[in-house]
Amino acid sequence: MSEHEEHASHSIGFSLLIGAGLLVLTATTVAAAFVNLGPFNPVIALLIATIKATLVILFFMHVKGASEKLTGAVVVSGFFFFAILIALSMADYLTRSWR
Amino acid sequence: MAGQVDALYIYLLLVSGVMTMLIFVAVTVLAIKYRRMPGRDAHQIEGSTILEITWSIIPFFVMLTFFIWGAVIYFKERTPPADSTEVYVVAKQWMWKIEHMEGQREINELHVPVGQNVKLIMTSQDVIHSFFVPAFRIKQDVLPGRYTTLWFKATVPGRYHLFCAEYCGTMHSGMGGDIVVMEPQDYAQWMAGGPAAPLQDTGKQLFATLGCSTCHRSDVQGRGPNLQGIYNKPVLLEDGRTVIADENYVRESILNPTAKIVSGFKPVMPTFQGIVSDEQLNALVAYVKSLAQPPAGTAALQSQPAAAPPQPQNTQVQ
Amino acid sequence: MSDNQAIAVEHEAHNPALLHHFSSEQQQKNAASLGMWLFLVTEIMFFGGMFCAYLIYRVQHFNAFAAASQQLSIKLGAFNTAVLIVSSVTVVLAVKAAEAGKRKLLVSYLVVTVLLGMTFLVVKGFEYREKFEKHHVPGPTFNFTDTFDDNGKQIPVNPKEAELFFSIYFAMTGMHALHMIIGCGLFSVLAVFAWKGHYTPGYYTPIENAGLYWHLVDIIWIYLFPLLYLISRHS
Amino acid sequence: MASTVIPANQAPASTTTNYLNNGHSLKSWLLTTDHKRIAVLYLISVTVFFFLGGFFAMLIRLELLTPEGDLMQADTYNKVFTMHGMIMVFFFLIPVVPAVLGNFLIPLMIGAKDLAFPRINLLSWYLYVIGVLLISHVMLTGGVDTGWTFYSPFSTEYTNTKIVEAGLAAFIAGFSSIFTGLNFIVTIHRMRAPGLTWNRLPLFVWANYATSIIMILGTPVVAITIVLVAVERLFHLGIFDPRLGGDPLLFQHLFWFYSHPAVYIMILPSMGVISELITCFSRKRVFGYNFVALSSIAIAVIGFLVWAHHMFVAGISLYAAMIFSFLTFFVGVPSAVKVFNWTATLYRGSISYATPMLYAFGFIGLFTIGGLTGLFLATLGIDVHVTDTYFVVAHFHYVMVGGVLMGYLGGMHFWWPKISGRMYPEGWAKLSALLVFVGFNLTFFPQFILGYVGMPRRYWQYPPEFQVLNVLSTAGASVLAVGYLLPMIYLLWSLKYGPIADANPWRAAGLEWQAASPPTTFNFDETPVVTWEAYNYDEIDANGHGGSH
Repeated sequence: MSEHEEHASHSIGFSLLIGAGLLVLTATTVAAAFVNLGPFNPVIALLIATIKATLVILFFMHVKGASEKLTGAVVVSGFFFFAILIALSMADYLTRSWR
Repeated sequence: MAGQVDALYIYLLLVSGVMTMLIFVAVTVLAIKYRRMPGRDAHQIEGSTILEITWSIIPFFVMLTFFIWGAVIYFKERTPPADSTEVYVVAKQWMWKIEHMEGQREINELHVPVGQNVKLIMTSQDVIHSFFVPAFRIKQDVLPGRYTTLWFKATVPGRYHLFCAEYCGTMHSGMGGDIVVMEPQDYAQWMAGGPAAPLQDTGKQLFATLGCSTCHRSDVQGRGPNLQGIYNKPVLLEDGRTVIADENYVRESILNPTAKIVSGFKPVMPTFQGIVSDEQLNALVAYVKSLAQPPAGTAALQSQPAAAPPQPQNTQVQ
Repeated sequence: MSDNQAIAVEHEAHNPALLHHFSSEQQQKNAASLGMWLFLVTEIMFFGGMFCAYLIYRVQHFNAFAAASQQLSIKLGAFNTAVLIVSSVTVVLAVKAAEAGKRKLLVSYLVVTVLLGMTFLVVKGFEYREKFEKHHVPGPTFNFTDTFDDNGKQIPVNPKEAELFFSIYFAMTGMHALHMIIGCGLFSVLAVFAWKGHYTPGYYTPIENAGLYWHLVDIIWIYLFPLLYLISRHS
Repeated sequence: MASTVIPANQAPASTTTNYLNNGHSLKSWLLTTDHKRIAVLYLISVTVFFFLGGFFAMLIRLELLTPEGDLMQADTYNKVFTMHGMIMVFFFLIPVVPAVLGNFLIPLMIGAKDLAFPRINLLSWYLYVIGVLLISHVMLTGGVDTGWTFYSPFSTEYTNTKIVEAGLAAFIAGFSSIFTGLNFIVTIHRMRAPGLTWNRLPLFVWANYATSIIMILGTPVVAITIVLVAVERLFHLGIFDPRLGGDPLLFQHLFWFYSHPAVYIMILPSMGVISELITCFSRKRVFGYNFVALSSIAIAVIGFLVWAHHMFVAGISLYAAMIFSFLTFFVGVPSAVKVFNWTATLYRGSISYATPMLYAFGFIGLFTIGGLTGLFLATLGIDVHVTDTYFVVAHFHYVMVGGVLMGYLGGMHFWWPKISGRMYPEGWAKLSALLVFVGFNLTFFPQFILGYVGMPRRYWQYPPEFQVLNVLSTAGASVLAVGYLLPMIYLLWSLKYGPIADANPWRAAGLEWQAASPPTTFNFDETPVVTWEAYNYDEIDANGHGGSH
């Protein structure tokens, strides 16, 4: 978020390109939902959502190219602890009673 | 079980007693020995990585023994032996309702014979309760909407406190009772005192009156799976998973039939949520479980006058 | 408070926006940015609790979730996703306009962003209204007996489980909509301030930080859309 | 060289402007953005709520004097222990050390003029006050009877008390806590004085940094959980409703995801205080600085992996219970490391028995017991028997009251000259430290036994065989009450009559002692430059004053 990073950041055209990419990915995820991929449907949906989120974080929120590693560390730690919440509660639910 | 818990407890007491004394003595001795005196300055020490590693790793391995021993006991506590007598427990604000397999019912009292493994299959009608018998060192929360289980073997006759240990509202502290442990002959006498039909018979009647038996047939595969002997066996589901048909699975299949559909069947069964009470559910579950032992089960069936033509054993369980 | 004023006056010469307890503009900007990112982490955890609940229930009640999910309108959901993505682009453009000191451009991008946000909310409102009409709002009036598969056969999911799905649906989208409303309010205020010329190429931290907030709200929707609308649509 | 060092022993004349006499109007306090004034506002408000919570504690102990429920109705008793828990947890223990001592000291310790966001700091206090007003409103209009844990479905479906309002109070207090944590992290990252590198930071700052991480990551989860409970009551969104197939255990997972780490929010800052006290009163560098500093972070991070040890009998899977039990023992390691390092710091020191040091000794003792009994609870086989009994009650009081309050009171005495510019009366202070220690052990040690013999917690009446231990506990509670009232009285007294304190009465290390007592509004006339390591007591004692010259 520091200044030189701002200047090094992307042109308006690049931002529009990312925006267009996000729209295409949205269309893709809708289309993919109607194709029977078995257990891979939710995987594809989440994968596309994660790609979109990553694009937004890296290029719209300027984490890529940020002079500071700290911003990245903060973002990663946020998702890391969220993952802990999910993983350890699933550790309970997925091993319950029906073995 | 109580003895094992106590042994572990004593072990923990000893270890932590030693630790506590170590710290207390060290602090006291150091505080006195190095008390401030004129002309004596502190001697700076930066620290010692070797010491740090030592006093990280040794306690950790000591704690590992706690973990392993504790986990072993816990595993035993949570795994009822196969030969257990089963008792259904329904908790509600603020009482414990007990149903024996023989059909005996009691409230806030549980009579058990000495030396017999007893498995409790518990559910709650309202909030979370907890079945706690301090003398047996056991405790298990009792939840609405599902079964939790607990088992014990009483070794000495007598009356023991039963407490509710999970806060459940106004009379939480009054939601207690007694576990009455009796000599087998006294127990048999007590058991003979009541009228009551066996629980699975009640379940069997329900099975017929609710129409379960039209689809869950015992002779052939009907629209629902044949329930003969399914209890505690793995069931292949439509989505490829395999589950064990335990009490919770049977219960869920009655209340939420579409949640786990047995491979090869259609999700056609309606829910019985709101139609059957917790007690009726217990009876149905007991009945389905009784089908697991064909000889006794079939014998009971044959002696039953058939009200509707083919009405034997089946419950839903998709 | 004399000290306070003295120091404030001393800094007045440099930049009116520099607060007294910071030693430089860079320090102040970095502090604000870090603060905002930490706040976004709290938002991740805030929604994280609901995502966790969603995931657990989806695993436990998959059939009912799939059936209930098919009652949502993919068209409206996808449209709203697109609206939010476009609004994120306009936020990026707003930040760039602020950086370049183009006041009018900045104001117009901010206004467009607010309008897009409101479009999202209006569409969401229509979706909610449909839920009310179809009695898909959890509570005593909830009704889910009229679900049919492609062959017109009734899908016998337990209505209670479907109600659970709609509980999660309303909790998540409602909380998201609340964040959208806050964001719209925030950007409206910023638009007024921008119009008054509060922001210069040397100082536009509020725009940047509000933008970060907006992007995060967008990201949350990016996940909500497939998770809520696109469960097992192919069958 | 640091040009701003104020030599120790040079008492500022009482006429100089400091943060306390810089403006006397109510407005100058209520609209202040000065971290020190906000700390004082917090000090006043948490003290009031501590004694209110303590009053409820006394009511509980009085009711439990006899086995019968005779002093009050069952419902009243349930509301009393709920209010005791809620007030003590959300409105005392969580804010007490960070918001009072942390707020006051962190900018001073890192050589900053204020926290990074002074207005957000004030907002935090106002949020706390709104929470306080809400919970007071709840108290006066009927109360809540769920226990501070709000377990569903009792809280969502069955009780008819003011859950939504009480939840809102906790929610708002939670945001106060989030903003405090956010402010601390940004301040510690961005506002350190030149030369004050991470490995020169006082351990109190490290501890508050670790605390802030938990505040930021954990609090939002409990916030959303409370919201979900509220919408379940208000709009029938049945997220936890078992009738819809919802899972009451999910509530417990989400609740403890925050509320277990919250225990470390409480204890970590007090641990930081103890590190400061032990070093100062033994005139020693802390033994193993890096290990003590990093153990705080380790506790904060590992603290997020262990929450379901509150749920071993709740109906979670056998395997999950084992995972959580195993992980729980990992928290034991950094906690033990801290205790060992403090003890080792005493070795070859020059130990004074000033009041703060007595509290530090008390802390080590009580925390050792509290921590070790925590291992009992982490051990699956034991936990099944003692969870939800008085054993648990005793354990967490040893950590939260024995630990947190000992640290807080020790720190309060240590920094009282800095905060107020006055010294407290040493004799009275020593007496009260002794009373607290004795009273505390008398109150809570019997509860361990009570728990093991089977008395469940939250019981309004109990079988008569438990009475003796309960009487002992109540007797201890009255000693403890005196021990807590005394400091309030003599500290207030010292505001007017205490001897005037100079800038550094303890000849302590740390930048806060280089500011005047009490500090001026902007702490330092010029930003200090740090050229020395933390706890350089050898240099201080050699030179006769703080700083490195």
